Amino acid sequence: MKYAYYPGCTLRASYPHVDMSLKSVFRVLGVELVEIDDWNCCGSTAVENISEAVSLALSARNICLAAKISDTMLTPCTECLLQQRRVLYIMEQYPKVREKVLKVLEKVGLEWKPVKVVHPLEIVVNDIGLDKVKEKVKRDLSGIKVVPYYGCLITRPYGSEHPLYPTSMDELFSALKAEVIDYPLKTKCCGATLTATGDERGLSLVYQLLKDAKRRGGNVIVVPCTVCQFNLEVFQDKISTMYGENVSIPVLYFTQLLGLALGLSESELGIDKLLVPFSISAR
Amino acid sequence: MAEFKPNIVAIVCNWCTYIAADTAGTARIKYTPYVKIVRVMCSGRVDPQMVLWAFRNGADGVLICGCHPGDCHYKEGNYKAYRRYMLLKRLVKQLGIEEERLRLEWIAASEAPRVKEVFDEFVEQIKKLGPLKLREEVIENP
Amino acid sequence: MSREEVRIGVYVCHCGTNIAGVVNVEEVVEYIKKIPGVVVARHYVYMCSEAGQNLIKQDIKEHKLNRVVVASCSPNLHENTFRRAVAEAGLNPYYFQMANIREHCSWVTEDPKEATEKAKMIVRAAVERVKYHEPLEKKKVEVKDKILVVGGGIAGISAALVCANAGKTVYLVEKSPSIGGMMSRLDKTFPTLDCAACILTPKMNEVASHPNIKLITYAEVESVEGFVGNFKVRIRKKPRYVIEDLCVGCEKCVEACVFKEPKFYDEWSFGLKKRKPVYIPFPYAVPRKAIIDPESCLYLKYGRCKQTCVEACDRNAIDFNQKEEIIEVEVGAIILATGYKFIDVSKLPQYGYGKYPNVYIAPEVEVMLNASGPTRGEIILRDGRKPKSVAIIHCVGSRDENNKKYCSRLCCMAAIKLAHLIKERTEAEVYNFYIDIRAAGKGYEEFYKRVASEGVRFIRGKVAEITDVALTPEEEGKLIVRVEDTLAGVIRRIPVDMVVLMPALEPATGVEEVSKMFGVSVTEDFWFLERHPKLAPIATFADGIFLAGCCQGPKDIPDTVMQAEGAAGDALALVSRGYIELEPNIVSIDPEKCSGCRVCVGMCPFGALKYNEEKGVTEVIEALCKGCGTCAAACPSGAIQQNLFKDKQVYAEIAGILAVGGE
Amino acid sequence: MSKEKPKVAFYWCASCGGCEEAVVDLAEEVLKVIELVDIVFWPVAVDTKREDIEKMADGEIFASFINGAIRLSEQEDMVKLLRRKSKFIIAYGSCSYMGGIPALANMWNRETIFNWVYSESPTVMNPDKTTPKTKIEVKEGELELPLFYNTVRTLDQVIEVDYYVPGCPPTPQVTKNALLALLSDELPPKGSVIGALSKSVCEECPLNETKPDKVLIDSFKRLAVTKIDPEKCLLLQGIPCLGPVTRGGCGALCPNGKMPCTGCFGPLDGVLDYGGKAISFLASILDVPPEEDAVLKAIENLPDPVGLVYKYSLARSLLRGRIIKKGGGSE
Repeated sequence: MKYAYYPGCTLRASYPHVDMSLKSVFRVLGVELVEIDDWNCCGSTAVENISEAVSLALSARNICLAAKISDTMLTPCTECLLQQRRVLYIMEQYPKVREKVLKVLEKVGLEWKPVKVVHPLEIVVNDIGLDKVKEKVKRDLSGIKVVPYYGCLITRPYGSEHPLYPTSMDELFSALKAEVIDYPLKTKCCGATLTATGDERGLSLVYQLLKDAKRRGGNVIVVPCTVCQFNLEVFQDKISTMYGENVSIPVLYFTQLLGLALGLSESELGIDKLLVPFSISAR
Repeated sequence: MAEFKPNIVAIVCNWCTYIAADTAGTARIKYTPYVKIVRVMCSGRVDPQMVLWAFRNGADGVLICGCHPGDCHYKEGNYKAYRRYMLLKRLVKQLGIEEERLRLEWIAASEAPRVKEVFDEFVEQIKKLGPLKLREEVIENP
Repeated sequence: MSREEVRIGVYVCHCGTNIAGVVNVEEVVEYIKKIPGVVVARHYVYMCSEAGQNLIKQDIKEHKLNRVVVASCSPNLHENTFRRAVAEAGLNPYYFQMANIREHCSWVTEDPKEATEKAKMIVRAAVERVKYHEPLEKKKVEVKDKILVVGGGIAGISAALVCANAGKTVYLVEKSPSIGGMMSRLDKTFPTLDCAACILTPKMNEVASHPNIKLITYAEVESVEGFVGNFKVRIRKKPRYVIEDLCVGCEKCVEACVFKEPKFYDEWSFGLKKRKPVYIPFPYAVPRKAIIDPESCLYLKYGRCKQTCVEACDRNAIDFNQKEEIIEVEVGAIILATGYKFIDVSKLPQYGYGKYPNVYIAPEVEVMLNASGPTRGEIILRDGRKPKSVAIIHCVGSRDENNKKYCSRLCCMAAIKLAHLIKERTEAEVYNFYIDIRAAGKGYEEFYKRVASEGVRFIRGKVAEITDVALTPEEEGKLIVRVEDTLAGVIRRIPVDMVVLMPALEPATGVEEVSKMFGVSVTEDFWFLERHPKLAPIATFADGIFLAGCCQGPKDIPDTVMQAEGAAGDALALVSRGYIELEPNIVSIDPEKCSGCRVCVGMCPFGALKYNEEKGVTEVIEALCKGCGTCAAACPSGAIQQNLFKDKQVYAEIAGILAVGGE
Repeated sequence: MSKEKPKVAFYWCASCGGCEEAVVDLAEEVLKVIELVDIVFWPVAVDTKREDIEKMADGEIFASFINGAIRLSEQEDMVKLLRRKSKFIIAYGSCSYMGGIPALANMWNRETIFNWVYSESPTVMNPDKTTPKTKIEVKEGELELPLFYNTVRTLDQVIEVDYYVPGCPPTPQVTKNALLALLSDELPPKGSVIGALSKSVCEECPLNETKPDKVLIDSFKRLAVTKIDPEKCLLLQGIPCLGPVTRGGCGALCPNGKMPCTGCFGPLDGVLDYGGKAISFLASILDVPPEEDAVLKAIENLPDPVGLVYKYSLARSLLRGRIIKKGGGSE
């Protein structure tokens, strides 16, 4: 299996350790990742407010470049993922916008060629399949109480699972013998960019998530989304003091925990880089 | 040149498509005026001669509509229709009539919206192909 | 064909503005006048009216018409009306052809010019066709004066009783071990709040004791053959392992069962209570006979058991060797009353059914409220508490783009009834969450008002989710209903002890097989399709098969009973007549042309074609011919012709409908 | 030759000559015929000229037996003349009746036929690309040559025809029946097929009795590679025998020779389009699942439906031939 790999700024800049875990896990699972040459911003940023065509064209360009490598593109950052899927949708549904974007692409000498954009979780669950994954397990995760948290970006609107009640991570980690907690808040808001301004409303959302995760006895939250990982991880101290209640709980990108099951070391998976430390030996 | 208005006949089963077309009417679903319905009791009554006759009489396209497989009011008339249709298509194609001008569709009594869907879509297809010109090309060109 | 000169009268109907509003009827008439053979062509505001019909009759006399074409609505509506009119004027009714310029033209065409052109062609086709029409006689067929009712809910029961009281033999087939259906689970019924059992049980017992009703429970229809008036039905009766004639329903066997405690899923109570392998479905079941479930009975499953039940039964009613039996009946009419079921709400995770023990579906609560239910009519949560606050959620899966788009119709009133009963028995705070309250029915609005005035709360808004995640101390340990109160324009979180979901209705399991078996069409939601939404809401397109109750669409009890008794009326009208006239569209074989090649014989699934050895030709058994015409299409020598669909007639129609412009 | 004897003419258009043979095949019966009639025109056997006909009064000829289809202007010309001079015109043989084998040329038009015959065909050497012309200069002056029409037509598509005698060629029996029918006191209704049966070939076919109740098969087979059971109906063995859809009267010659009927006698009275009907009944007897693959498998050995069902009747068919859009060439 060969995928065109699009890290995006997040995995390159703020979450290199997720990038590490991803590469190591897929190495073990025998998935080849070829990074897209000269990839650029996905456009899901301020640029949209300046020119929609450009913001779409940015992702369109990445997609065209990806097409040179494979017919499937791997995007771990859910922000980018959403933007790319949006572009694919718009290019198909809105001929007028399509024309604009094609013009932009023409300027950089690219021909529009859509590819399938997938999230690593979809590769693990759908393309590889749990049975294959199980074969590769070195140590099971029994004793770990996993709280799977999906957020909104991979579930809505282009998600492949139930928009309110996805279960792929539940199934994945049950397969790895972890104790998976039925987490009713699995698709609730993580505060997104509200937290960036330190706004109390944003933090209260994170607080609810962390609190309930602990209340249900979870000892690790796994996420498929770096935005969620950021929000859930970064503000734990602040929230604990704000609400006078210890809400600290490690937050792992799902490949990091999966990696452990596959026998990879914590450093290979960048787990040592987490703000809230997690160690499998301490199960 | 005047807009091409296809002349199309749909030979339909009394128990499914004819009812669906009635329901489409009751529901005021608007669709193409170019497909005109001829009713038979069962798509199994459709004799390839009828289709050839329609082409001879200026049809630019012919639709045959019956009940979905397994739903035939007479058990398996629609299967007979299907087998004849498959062989007839081969003959018609050989005679220089594009296969797309002859189509068989299953439309259940409950599928009123499909009547519009199928009829409109068929008309579009025939418009793409243009007039059949059987008379000009063969009969009046000895 | 050597025939007398054809003189055709053509009548274009305005149907008020339904046709004339779009189609230029004058223009059509002018066009038709020019067609050879047309003697008179008129347009009139309502052809189906008395006056319209008289118009035809006069012309037939004055202008010596021998053919008539009426261009109006679908033949499915008025073909017979006009055939009768033609016949009354002394012409053979089959010298008539109808052109459908309403359903197939004026109602479906945007542009009046196009509509008019299309109408011309449709009428022209009918004119060309009618020229080749021939006089025909309807065939009379004797009708069996027995009636089959499928489904023993309130619909089936009501229909069966009416038919039986009219003196006809009725076979009532019920899938489960007792009749009574959904209604047997209810405690009270809206809007009058009279006791469901009190009004249902008498009817159930009447069914059981009625001399004209053959009640066949725990059975399913296996196959249906024949046609209107003469259906041959095979019914498969599953073994009950209890001889019904011997069992008196004393329940000694139930007490004696080696399972001291009931521990198996009980169908009647939706699993709220448990039952033993040997059981009586519910206290007022009819027939009130024990039944043994082969899935849970040790002896039937493993062949090893002390069989204490057998000893306990002093009437030796238990018979483990009972086999399923096939019952064959012949009936003239069939009434389908197969009912409905509730959608599986666990597929809608946001409501938390199956996740939170205190989320219930309405039928469970109905059973709970039922005096013969597991809690003897008390509302007691799974954790044993009495709820202090209850949320009732409307439209769970109904009026929902992602589930059932339709309104399930009875939930609003049922919810209001439940609200009343729950409040009455628990004094809990009761909330209704609704999109709209649909209280269209006699005394319904009044009932709604009354319950509202009793202090039941009504909050307009579709519930987003049920969660147990508490944000405030008072939410702790409760179920929180998150909803947008669209009247107050605020998002609310309402903590309650108990949630009741009103699930959407859907057709009963196996409806697809049933529809195939009986040849009844279904809607896209699989409700059985009536012949006409307004004018024939009971009949189906399969002659002799009628619909009663929810199998045709969601209905409450009054509507169900109304339709059931209507269906009984239709069925009785059919069987009482003693005979029916079949459309004469059967085939005939011209022995002068038939060479006995026997290609046709294999075409007929009804065995209506037989090769006559000594004559060397194939012959038609008219009684068996259903008139599909498949053999006519296959006959290599054109020796087979189908009445009403002779080659000449169909060719003429095709040529007519294709003729471009005024050609 | 006594004048009372009715005058009879034979003429030959686009055909193989088999029909002429058929007349000769009457053998000594021919003499009987000659006793009954006076043959005034028969280019193939008697030396008479066009002028002789032209000299005759209109309607002087009792009956003209015309075989062959109409391919050339000269043929049209000649039959129109005969029409004028004759009381009855009899389309004799499948070609004049239905177009016959020559009408298969209607799968192409003049342009494509000439291209093939005068240049494309591998056996042709035609450097200066000569093709038939309607005028030619010779030293005696300009000669006019017949025009090669775009399509082949049946006789009744050119002139009014009174009766039809089917067959490729008509058997002696059929020819004799036809003659007797004509000379009998009450004539058959105008436009009818004479000399043959009103029932299909199966009527006369000895194998018809070998059929079971239902005639159903699972697929069609190619004659060339199929072992035939001579005692069993060919149709049942998957051989596309057209007996059921073809007019009888030939005595089931082909099936008797263990060969499938190919339909030279044409359709029965109740049938509008021979090929269409043939397609209908052939497909009808297939007892295979109504899935695309299954049906395609069952009919894979019928690659050339036109050649099968319109072998003799393409010109008389509803579509007459293949629609060749401008610039359309041969397949």
